[in-house]
Amino acid sequence: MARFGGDGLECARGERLVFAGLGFDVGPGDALLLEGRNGSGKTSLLRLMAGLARPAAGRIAWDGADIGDDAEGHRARTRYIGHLDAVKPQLSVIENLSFWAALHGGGAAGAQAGLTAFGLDTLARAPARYLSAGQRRRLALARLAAAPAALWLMDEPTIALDRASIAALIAAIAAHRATGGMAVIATNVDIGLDGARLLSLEDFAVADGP
Amino acid sequence: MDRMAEFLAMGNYGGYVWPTYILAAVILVGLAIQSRRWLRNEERAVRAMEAEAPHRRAAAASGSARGETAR
Amino acid sequence: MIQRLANPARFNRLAGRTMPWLAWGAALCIGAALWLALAVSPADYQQGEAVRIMYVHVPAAWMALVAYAFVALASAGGLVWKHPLAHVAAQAAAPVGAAFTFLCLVTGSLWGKPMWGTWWVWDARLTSVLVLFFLYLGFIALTAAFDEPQRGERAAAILALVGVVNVPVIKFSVDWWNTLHQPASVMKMSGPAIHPSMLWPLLLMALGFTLYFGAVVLVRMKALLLARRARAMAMAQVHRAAPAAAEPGSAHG
Amino acid sequence: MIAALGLILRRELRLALRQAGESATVVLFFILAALLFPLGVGPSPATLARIAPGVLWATALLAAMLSFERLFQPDFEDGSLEQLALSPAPLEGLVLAKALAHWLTAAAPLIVAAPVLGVMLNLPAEGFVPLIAGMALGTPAISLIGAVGAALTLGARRGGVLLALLVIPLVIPVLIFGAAAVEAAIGGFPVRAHLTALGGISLGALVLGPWAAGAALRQALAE
Repeated sequence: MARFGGDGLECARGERLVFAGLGFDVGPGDALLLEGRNGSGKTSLLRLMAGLARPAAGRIAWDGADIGDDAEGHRARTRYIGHLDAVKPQLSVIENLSFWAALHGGGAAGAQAGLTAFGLDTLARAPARYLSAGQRRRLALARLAAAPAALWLMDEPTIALDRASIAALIAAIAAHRATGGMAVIATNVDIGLDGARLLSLEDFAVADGP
Repeated sequence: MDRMAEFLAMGNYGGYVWPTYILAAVILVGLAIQSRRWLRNEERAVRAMEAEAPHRRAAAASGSARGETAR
Repeated sequence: MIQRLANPARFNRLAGRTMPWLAWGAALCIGAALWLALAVSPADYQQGEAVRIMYVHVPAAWMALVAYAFVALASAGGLVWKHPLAHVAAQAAAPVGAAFTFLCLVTGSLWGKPMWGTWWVWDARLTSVLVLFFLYLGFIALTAAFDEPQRGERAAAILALVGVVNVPVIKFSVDWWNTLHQPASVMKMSGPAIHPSMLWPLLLMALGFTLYFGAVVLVRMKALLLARRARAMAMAQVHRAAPAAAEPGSAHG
Repeated sequence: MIAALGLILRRELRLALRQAGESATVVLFFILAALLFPLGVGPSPATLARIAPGVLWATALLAAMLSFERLFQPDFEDGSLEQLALSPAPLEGLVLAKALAHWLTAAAPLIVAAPVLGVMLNLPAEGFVPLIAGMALGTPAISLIGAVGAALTLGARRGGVLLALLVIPLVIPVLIFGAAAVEAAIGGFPVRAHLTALGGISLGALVLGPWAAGAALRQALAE
């Protein structure tokens, strides 16, 4: 399995450098926790890792090759869970999930696996309009299990989740890591992942930005 | 004296020729003045902020130089 | 040379040196052109003294197009080659271009009234300049429509590229539309062949306007760069104040 | 990649069907706007026939503009857009799928409604075929340029009015050739030149639109 790493990363928000000289390295089965105060750039770093934005300087590489060179390949091996759940109220739970599963090449079985992984089986037919925030969050997380990928990028995944759902998430991450998958999670809440490494963005903050 | 009056009359098209040149002057001079005043305001603003954070000015200057060239 | 300008400090020095030349050059050229246009050049046998409007109208129309090409080129420089000063140049030039376009439209109307009795003539060229004016307004409005200036600049740059590709199509379709509905009476706006005594004021005014454009754009670029610096310092202070509030080293910010 | 575009298109159409109101409002606006002209200009058949081509095209254009804001804004706000950006389909393909979905849900209904309005505006018989042919050839350009406008104003304050300011100057050629085609047919002149011009503009938009809108989406997502 490959290594996912970055070095000399700089991220600018408007004119201000949010962080500089940031490096990270994730191997198969690893979990990396990003933590730091608000505005330290956790979300920005995750979006750089997903390839949604390009770093102001520095490089992110998968197996040594810059992710920008093979954008489509990087998209295929990455699942990104942002702050927003990407759930369409007009569609039912299963319609939402099977769209994303099919889009990433997973079949109907994938969608079903996603539902069971996050306890949404009973809600399959329900229109997403009636879901609570926690249920919507679980539907977003179900995309991870519905269409497997090597790299999971998650931004504050535990927001609005109840205790049982957090346990389901931890189990899913453990299973993912067991198969050699990687996970990078931005969070300020200690979610008790054993053997997870910590990256504090404050070490790379640019204190006296221009 | 009548040469001036005749010049101003512009073959009785004065009502159209003079507004043209007056408008051109107003727009060009006005824009130039607005631009200079804007520049002077920004200069004053930056100077005020630098005065407010003097001890960081050195770092800021180096930081901004590094930030600028690095991009 | 372009890359060397990348550093704002160097740009400021260079701009500072060239600006006086541009400003005085513009003043001299426009002054001479005015004297030629109003006092020396003859009246037109058909239009009489009204032809003197041309000495402002035509150079303004020319500048409207040149400025838009400048904005599009600068936008391409910013988007394609990521030159840090390119978007600043485009932002500085757009309002100046819009001002020249407005001047061209109003003087066109001032010329239309004595010649054809109406304040607005749906002449092909004048209509195209009107559409160009809306392209300018779109650029300026899009820049100002975002909270974050960088975001507005890049979005407006894309619009400028889309716009510059469409300008010939618009020009062609408006010309075509004009010939389609050509009322017989409308005389072509350009008037008779340009007599040398009329050509000189025209060229001098155009040169004066171009030098003026250069000077004002440099001033506005310096102002934009300083505004960006002031904004960055203000934001830095906001974020620098934050850690002082939370006790140092605490993980949960 | 093509499969991904097909999936996205099918989802867009399913969403549009679930909110059928959207296409209905576009057609309703088209009818209402066209209705204003006889009330304003007067019912005399001669004047109506004279202005019908221009009125039909101008109001159809404004009606199509209503639904541009809905192209990307909902997906941008609920997070679907960044997920779509991370799907196998490139952003340019996403723009094509969205523009095609807009064409099917907004432009196609307009083409169906146009002849009915033509009758109401006393459009001469020879004008109907070039009207429909012209709209069929010209509306793709409107959808694509609208997609560019929608992508550029994503996340902007007061997007709606700004979108109109950006798009209208760019679709003027479509209006000119579209209306001219109908008028030429009424006057007994050949319309091939006008229709090929419309087709050419749409092909141009097919190339320019996805590139420009894709770049604009990339910027919006890089926040």
